[in-house]
Amino acid sequence: MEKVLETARIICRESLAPLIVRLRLHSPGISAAARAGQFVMLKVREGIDPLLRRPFSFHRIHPDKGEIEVLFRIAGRGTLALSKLGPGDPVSLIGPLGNGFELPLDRTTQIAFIAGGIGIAPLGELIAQALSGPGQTQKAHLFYGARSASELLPEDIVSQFGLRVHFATDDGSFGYKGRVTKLFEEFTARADEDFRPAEVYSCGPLAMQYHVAKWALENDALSQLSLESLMGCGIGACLGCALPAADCGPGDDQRFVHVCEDGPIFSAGSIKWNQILIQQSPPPTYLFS
Amino acid sequence: MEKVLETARIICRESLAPLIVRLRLHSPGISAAARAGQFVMLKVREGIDPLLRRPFSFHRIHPDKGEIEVLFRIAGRGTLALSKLGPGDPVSLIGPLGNGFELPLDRTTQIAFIAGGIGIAPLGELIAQALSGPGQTQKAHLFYGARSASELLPEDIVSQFGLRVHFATDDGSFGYKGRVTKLFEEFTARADEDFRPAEVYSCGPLAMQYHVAKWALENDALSQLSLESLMGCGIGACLGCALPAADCGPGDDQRFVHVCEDGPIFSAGSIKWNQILIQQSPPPTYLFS
Amino acid sequence: MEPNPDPTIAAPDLSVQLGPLHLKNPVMTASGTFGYGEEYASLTDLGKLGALVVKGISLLPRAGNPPPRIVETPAGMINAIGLENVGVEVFLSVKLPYLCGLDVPVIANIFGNTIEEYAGLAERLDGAPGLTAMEINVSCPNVKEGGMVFGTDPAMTAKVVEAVRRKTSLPLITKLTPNVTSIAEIARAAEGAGSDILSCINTVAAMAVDVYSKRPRLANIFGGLSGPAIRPIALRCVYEVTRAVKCPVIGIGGIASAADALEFMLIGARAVQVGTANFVDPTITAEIIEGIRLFLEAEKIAALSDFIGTLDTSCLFPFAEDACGSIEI
Amino acid sequence: MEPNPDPTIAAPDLSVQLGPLHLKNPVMTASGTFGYGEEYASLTDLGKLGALVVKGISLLPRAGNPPPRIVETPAGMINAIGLENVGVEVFLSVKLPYLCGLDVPVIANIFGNTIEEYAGLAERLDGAPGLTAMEINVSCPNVKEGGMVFGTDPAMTAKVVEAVRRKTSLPLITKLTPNVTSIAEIARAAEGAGSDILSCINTVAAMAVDVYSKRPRLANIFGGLSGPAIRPIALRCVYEVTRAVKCPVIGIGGIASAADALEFMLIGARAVQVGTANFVDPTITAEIIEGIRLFLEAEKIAALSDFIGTLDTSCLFPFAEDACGSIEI
Ligand SMILES: Cc1cc2nc3c(=O)[nH]c(=O)nc-3n(C[C@H](O)[C@H](O)[C@H](O)COP(=O)(O)OP(=O)(O)OC[C@H]3O[C@@H](n4cnc5c(N)ncnc54)[C@H](O)[C@@H]3O)c2cc1C
Ligand SMILES: Cc1cc2nc3c(=O)[nH]c(=O)nc-3n(C[C@H](O)[C@H](O)[C@H](O)COP(=O)(O)OP(=O)(O)OC[C@H]3O[C@@H](n4cnc5c(N)ncnc54)[C@H](O)[C@@H]3O)c2cc1C
Ligand SMILES: Cc1cc2nc3c(=O)[nH]c(=O)nc-3n(C[C@H](O)[C@H](O)[C@H](O)COP(=O)(O)O)c2cc1C
Ligand SMILES: Cc1cc2nc3c(=O)[nH]c(=O)nc-3n(C[C@H](O)[C@H](O)[C@H](O)COP(=O)(O)O)c2cc1C
Ligand code: FES
Ligand code: FES
Repeated sequence: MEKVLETARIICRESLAPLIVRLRLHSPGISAAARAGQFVMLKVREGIDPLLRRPFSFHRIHPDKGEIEVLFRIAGRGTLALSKLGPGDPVSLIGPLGNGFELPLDRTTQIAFIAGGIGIAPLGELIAQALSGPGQTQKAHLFYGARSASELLPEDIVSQFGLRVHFATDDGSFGYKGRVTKLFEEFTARADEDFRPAEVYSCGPLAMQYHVAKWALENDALSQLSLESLMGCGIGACLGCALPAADCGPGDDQRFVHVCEDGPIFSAGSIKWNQILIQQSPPPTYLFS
Repeated sequence: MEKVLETARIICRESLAPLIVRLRLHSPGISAAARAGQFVMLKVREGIDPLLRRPFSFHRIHPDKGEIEVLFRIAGRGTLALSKLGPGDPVSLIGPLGNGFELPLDRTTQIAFIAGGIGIAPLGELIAQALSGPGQTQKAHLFYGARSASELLPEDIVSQFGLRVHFATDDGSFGYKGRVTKLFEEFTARADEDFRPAEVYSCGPLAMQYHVAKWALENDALSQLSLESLMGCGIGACLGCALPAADCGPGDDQRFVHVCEDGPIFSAGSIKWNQILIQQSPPPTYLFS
Repeated sequence: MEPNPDPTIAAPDLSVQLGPLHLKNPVMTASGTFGYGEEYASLTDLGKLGALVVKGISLLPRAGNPPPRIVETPAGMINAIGLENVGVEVFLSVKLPYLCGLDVPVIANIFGNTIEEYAGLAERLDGAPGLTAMEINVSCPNVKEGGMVFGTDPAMTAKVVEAVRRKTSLPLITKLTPNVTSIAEIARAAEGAGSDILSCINTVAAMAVDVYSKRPRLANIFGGLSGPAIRPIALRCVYEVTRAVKCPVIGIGGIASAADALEFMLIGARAVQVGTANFVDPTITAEIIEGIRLFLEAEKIAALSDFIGTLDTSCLFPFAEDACGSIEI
Repeated sequence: MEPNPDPTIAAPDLSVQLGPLHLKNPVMTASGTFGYGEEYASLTDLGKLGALVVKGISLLPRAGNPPPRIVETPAGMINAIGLENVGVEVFLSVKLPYLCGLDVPVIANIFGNTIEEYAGLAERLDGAPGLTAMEINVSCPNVKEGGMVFGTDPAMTAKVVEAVRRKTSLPLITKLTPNVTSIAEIARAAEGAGSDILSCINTVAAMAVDVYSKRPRLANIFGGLSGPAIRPIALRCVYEVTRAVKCPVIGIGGIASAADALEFMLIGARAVQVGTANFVDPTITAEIIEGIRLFLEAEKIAALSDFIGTLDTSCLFPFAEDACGSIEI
């Protein structure tokens, strides 16, 4: 599949939560080829501030209209600048990049979607595809957590996803109080709910993904985790986006996978979790509130 | 006089020629203290691109309304970014800076204004002041040249200045063909025009100012030249904006004046013209056309 | 003094001790970027500064380089001012008395073209009322020894520091240049020669040209790069220096925000100097001081000194069952 | 061939000769920033490049450093990839054959931790079909001699170059590090040891930390700064090197536009390499080639070689009646 360099135009910009913005972009070349779980490298503005492109997942793909949607959290100078753009403004994109999610062939499988914070972004398109078409998955639940209620998408928007949603916040300001993976673990262990997902799809901070991976490996579930890394190029040239692979390279050496090329979607078993170094610490919330 | 750091708001933006923009700014603190010939250091946008502030002369000062006007030529990345701002946008200013022009006490003196290219900017306020009030100067002419017609302000705008204007262009596309200082020299030498200015006010590239200075010194005229230099700070701290002074320092050493503090207005005799190094070459016109 | 009943609401202590030098907060202005203070007096409150380092001073006045002297570059600027300054006598008779009237420690930045000039300056400045410390700029050519820059050679650096040390008992800071293969080696030489404190970095050797006129953008051809562009280089230098010496270190280079200043202190700098950023925002030093205060409050750190040098490199943050324990969201 | 009747309308000649190396235009990709070419093949026409320098190659495959490996900085980025690469055998069997199919000269960038490794690599690569030249990356630690970086010492640099020179008759480029007191000295050593061409600069030693987690932003702590931020440093290095040696020099560092590339050539670089800018705009090399063509046309310069090294520093542009004549508006 060919990568495209395209100048997209912003069609619409909505602020969905204090720090969360949704952009609808006209990008015919990219939307025609895009798949759920893939991403674009986006230049938030011309010039050197910031210098590098930023990776964003497809939140929704509308190939019929030549449009894509991006959902992002204001996390630093790049996303702050991006949040100030509006309809008509051009942004340069490279995409579609990465491998993307694979939906289960057997559409009756029980599946769980787990999102931490802005990890909800790529799950938008994935859930839409999973729930559409013939033989629609009957048993799909979304587990969606964040640090606090203000960092969640509004409930009415999430309810439009069309599946059962379980909310969690670290501070208990909305839904379950605690980690979303804890909520997930407790829920799947409940006798009164017949939910034993054979496949989990998740996106969120690496610390969350670690818990998802652990659950998947312990429960023999298939897993597709959308992982993050700092990216220089997004297309496999800089080798900046490495994560430690579970298997070794030649000799007994550590081997690395590259999130932009080999991912961003990985199975739980393909990563050497106890060798992962924190890619970055999330900036403290007080910086942006 | 105190310098003020102020966030001004753009009230109005007009494109007067292909590369010339006029901004009207609400900046009450600065407009209250500003004088013709002084300037502001303006940050075209937040962040590091470009890093430094840019100097701009007061084109008009409206202390009654708390407003100033800036007239600028798109010459590089800073002025290009500035040209994209519009009403409501904030810009940070430091000002008023520099010494400013002094109008002749005897308001019947014959005076010449000479502008090269965007050097017309500070002359706007100066001419308005010179022509207003009692005992208004009867014999004031403006000599206004540029590389080509497209780099001149439109004639109807210049005619509003209210004095006799002589145009020159290097390529002859409008008015006299040749340097504006040549036109000026020829005009003042004409027997049929009784114009022997006792004072010249000028602003333009250093190469033009050299010819003005030479004429003033040879003809024993008073002169007030608004000179340019690359500026780091605009307030006398970085010592970046040096020009060679005519007189020497202690010993027999070269001494330097500083455009931001000792100027930008200098008399012809205060600069050691044959020691001036070109501050920068004007970017070729094909870059911006 | 009553101990504060609730330590979490006490204002954090921003004072720092650099060997013999005590400062009420760690934020100074860098030499050559703040004139002699006066220039900025109407724009910012000089009394709030941790210290004010003045423009470099020589024995005799210096005219400096011909213009053009500065040029902007991506996220930085190059200067070739050529150390223009009023000379030590005018400094003592005019500039210093003005600064004495303000409540701010004044640090003189000194340079010479020979060891004797450095020593002469130190002697003349020693004991000047209102002078708190001296900073030696060793990024100057040694005219007696072929024009090689003092600060690029450990032995020459040591000689300058020794000569100055002999002439003054004021706290002595040596300002290091980054334009060397090993800044640690120069740092050790300066410390060994009696410098109480080291500051780094001075500007990075650079140049710029104009393809249209085919000329250098600086009459001097070469100049020194400063501003945010060099911050990652400065951080690396400060890291190397803090690991090479025992004396306190002042971080300089591209600092333009409280977070930037804190990065230098995290890796071990006891204080910082702010240079180019003053040109962009004359109130930046006050903002940085306030920002450090807010950071310490938000992170519940009682004193800045508890934060300095706390960089954690030992534990390379593995997840889960490892030494560092698991990391929770 | 008929001489063109009107030379002003002939397309300018962009070809350059670098010692034994002839290139159709002066724009190459810098090692480590363009993968093995394939990655960019769908985004830009590789056949337009003057040459393609591939990711640094070692004798054995290397996994590279643990992540985080990169961090953005003002107008730049720091990388600590740790020279991850597929090793020379996979390069020869998989990567090079792909590139041979395209119409672009391929330059291998080689590195080792011992002189023997460098020599072994050169031997293995010598005569490989489709390989046009070799570039030696001397910015690697010499494991046998205490980990000091080869390229920071003239003698060690010379040894590496000699060892490689003995094993190959391909055009040899030595890529210099800027992290030294005198890059001119290293340049002379490399030329003396038989390098046909020099390229500079490699990245500038740098670091970044995070004040919130109190951790380095790179697992390796240190990394190399690249991008527009370092361009003024790179220009200064290239200037020094072109004045120190007779052999041709390739300019590298922060080039992101045709004007940037022309600046390096104005001061004497015979060609350039584009690194970090590829990440921002994959089509940038094609744009730079086109921009150079437009510049030469607009300035009425018939051949790029007429422009190279034409920096005018002799005449310090005084006005008026002086040697340089008066300057008209
Ligand atoms: C494949 C992929 C898909 C992504 N999809 C989305 C998405 O759909 N919506 C969304 O909001 N975010 C997404 N991200 C994260 C997003 O790229 C970062 O939030 C963004 O780059 C931050 O840029 P900034 O300039 O605002 O922050 P900076 O000022 O650069 O940094 C702020 C914080 O964000 C971290 N950060 C910076 N760059 C990255 C990066 N490339 N990856 C992860 N963290 C980073 C920094 O370390 C720091 O903690 C995705 C990341 C990847 C790798
Ligand atoms: C006291 C003073 C008053 C000025 N008033 C005006 C005015 O009213 N209107 C106006 O259009 N321009 C004025 N200028 C010139 C204006 O400051 C520059 O055109 C502007 O800074 C260019 O910025 P840039 O980012 O667009 O160009 P850059 O990309 O920085 O450079 C483009 C070109 O402009 C030159 N340049 C850059 N900075 C300066 C500078 N500080 N002074 C002179 N040339 C510079 C460069 O060398 C280059 O040739 C004034 C300059 C001074 C010193
Ligand atoms: C215009 C200018 C003048 C300077 N003059 C001096 C000086 O006289 N003495 C000195 O030691 N350093 C001088 N410096 C270096 C600064 O003090 C500082 O070390 C350097 O600029 C890096 O800090 P910054 O990036 O915050 O500007 C000067 C820097 C600039 C930009
Ligand atoms: C991600 C990355 C990887 C690099 N890998 C190599 C390498 O393998 N070998 C080498 O000689 N230089 C390597 N470099 C250095 C570049 O080739 C170049 O010298 C440097 O980045 C400066 O150029 P730039 O500012 O245009 O990027 C690398 C640079 C980057 C950014
Ligand atoms: S981001 Fe460059 S290789 Fe993945
Ligand atoms: S611009 Fe800084 S002293 Fe004049």
